Amino acid sequence: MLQGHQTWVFENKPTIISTGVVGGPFEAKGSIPEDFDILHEDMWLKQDSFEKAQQMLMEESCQVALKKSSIEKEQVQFFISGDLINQITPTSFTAKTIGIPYLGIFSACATSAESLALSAYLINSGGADYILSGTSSHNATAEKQFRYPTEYGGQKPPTSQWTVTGAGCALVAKEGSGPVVTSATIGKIVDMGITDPFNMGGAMAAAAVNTIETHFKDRNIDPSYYDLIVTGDLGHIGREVSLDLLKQRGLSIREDQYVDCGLTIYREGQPVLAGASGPACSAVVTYGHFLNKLKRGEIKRMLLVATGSLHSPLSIQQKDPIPCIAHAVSIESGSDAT
Amino acid sequence: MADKKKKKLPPEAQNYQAFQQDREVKRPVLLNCLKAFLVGGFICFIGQLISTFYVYYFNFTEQTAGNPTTATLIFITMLLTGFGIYDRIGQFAGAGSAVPVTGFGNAVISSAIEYKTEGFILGVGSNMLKLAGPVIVYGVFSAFVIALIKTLLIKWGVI
Amino acid sequence: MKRWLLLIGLLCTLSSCGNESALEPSKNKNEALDLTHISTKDQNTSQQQANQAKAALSNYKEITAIKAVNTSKQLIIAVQVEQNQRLKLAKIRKQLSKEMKEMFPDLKVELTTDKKIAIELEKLEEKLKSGSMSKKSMEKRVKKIVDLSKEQT
Amino acid sequence: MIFFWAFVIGGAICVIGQILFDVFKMNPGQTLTILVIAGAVLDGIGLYEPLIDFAGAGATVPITSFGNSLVHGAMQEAEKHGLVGVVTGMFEVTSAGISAAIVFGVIGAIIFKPKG
Repeated sequence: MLQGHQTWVFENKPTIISTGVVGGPFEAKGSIPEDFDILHEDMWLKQDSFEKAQQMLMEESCQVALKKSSIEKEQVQFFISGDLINQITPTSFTAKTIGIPYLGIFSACATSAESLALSAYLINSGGADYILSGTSSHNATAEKQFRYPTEYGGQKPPTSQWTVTGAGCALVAKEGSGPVVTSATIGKIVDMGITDPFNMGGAMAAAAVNTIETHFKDRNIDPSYYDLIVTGDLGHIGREVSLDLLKQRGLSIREDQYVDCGLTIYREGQPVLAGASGPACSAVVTYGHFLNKLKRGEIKRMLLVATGSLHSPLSIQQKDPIPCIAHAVSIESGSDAT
Repeated sequence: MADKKKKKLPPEAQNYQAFQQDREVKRPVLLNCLKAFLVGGFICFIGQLISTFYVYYFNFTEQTAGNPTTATLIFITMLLTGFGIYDRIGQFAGAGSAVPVTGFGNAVISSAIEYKTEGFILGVGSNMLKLAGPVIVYGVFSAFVIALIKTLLIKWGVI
Repeated sequence: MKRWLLLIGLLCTLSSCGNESALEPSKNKNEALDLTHISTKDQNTSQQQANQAKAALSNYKEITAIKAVNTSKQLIIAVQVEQNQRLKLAKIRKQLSKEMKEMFPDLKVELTTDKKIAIELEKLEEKLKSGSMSKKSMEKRVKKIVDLSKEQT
Repeated sequence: MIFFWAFVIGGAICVIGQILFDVFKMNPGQTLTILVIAGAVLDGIGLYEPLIDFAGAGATVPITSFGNSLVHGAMQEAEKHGLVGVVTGMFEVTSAGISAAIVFGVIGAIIFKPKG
């Protein structure tokens, strides 16, 4: 169980038996459309508001995950999820719709890893048989809350990132076939005094480095243990900063071993500036793209390091620096995890 | 100002910020200025066209044509904002489309459209001037101060 | 503080305004000017003063066009000024207006630099030239134009 | 000619805005506020009107002219009514921009929905 100071090692093999990945129109034009279960053509999903559209995304991803596993929702003990919007209402309304006992969490873009770590911990310790964990985000709701109205003609600097419209959900079970969650490292808030909300990658890189370092120290392994180290949504700048910083600290990570969800989801040429972000970013790319790779045997072990900047519009206006966090979860293919 | 704030930070954070800044993508200032110049200039050129049109074909003088010109430009802005074009122009042009009165119109109209889902009174009504508010507030306040000083100076015979 | 100074400097350079006094009359007449001297058959609508004003104003080479019409009580003149002199437009207007008022003490003189008034006066001049205008309708038109020129917003 | 200068002066004012964005790292709200105040100050010292005479829409279309016309309205009214006029005259000249933006804002909200 607890190993080192902030890492859990799961000996009872909590397994991701199915996932549900939903995306919007912009993601459909990206580089991994085949890894989505549902892709929508309309930002509104025929709803009255963007917030309801986001709720719809989350609901669909839960339903897809349940359907693929042929587990009834009554068999699922908990739903652990969260999102970016004020008081995580899209997630709470989803919990109302699916009617599963619910734990709402908030870690901004690190929500995916946080919910997966908590789910794995509960399953591992016998607290539940099945847990749905996931997260969602919607470009327009995030823009509206954190930046400007979507139709406002403000110019974004090249350091800013594009919030993913989508939802990703994983059904974690005590037993079954699928990728296994082997360990999780819970991160600390790292605050390097960066106040620019249009440069989250640069701010979050420090948190990612901190958590990755701790993970290897706690588990007493080195980076070559993993085929892939997948960061959440650092974007171009954050990836470069964190990679250089990790090398400086003596961790040898190869360029091709260190990938970023925010740079995986979209194609070159889409106007996303430094890359993608949003809770759904790491969720859809991991539960879709990378778990598919894991199932196909292209990779055997991956470490998901989801990063989040936990600021609010208010804290930015009050000139507070951005508090950043990163949680790491290691996922390994089933056969290999014995 | 930023330097002062930086000095209070622990050295670790200062080092990190320097480290991060080396890798940050710099804003292409010159290119942005050129784009702003071209698009901003073009909008003003259109404004001059509209204004000339009003002078020639309607009963407006050069001075009084200003108001209908502004209104026409804002009307065009409404269409561009509503069809989702103005935000793209904005990403390209930066200040070129933000500084002309069309940018003011876009700030008001985009907020109005955005908060439609919260209802017309509390959504549209309350949030419409969210972005444009500071311009009105400080425009009026500074104009008040300046006009007050000027009036007093004239009164005292200084100017 | 530094950035504020820089900002003010920037804005000041933008509007570099010369303080030299407005216009000096040149010795040569401005040949490029298209001056329509209007002679009307009807004595009631005589444009003698307007013509006089045009002749006087044509001494300024910065003026690119002059339109003027007078009634027995009023004289309205619209001048167009060279583009690169337009920064001093207000001063020019003031100076010329003063000059014209001194030249025609018996008339109410209105001098403007507005394009719209120039257009309106040109139309009126054309009509007067063709002689199809009565004194009364001319006075009405002039009054209208004067009102338009005085409108502020 | 006035068309050329409208383009150049209007463009130049936008470049000042862009410099405030990129060099001084200001957000649109701060930038536009500074430009409006600059317009008011320039009119206060009598520099903005010549610019309008010179560049036409190049000076009236940028947001700086908002500050200019606020001061102008206030001064006009102050000449007639003294100090009270400073407050009452403020919106005399400017109302077009604000009222057009509000009217078209409401119409826009009725007709359109955000594209996202």
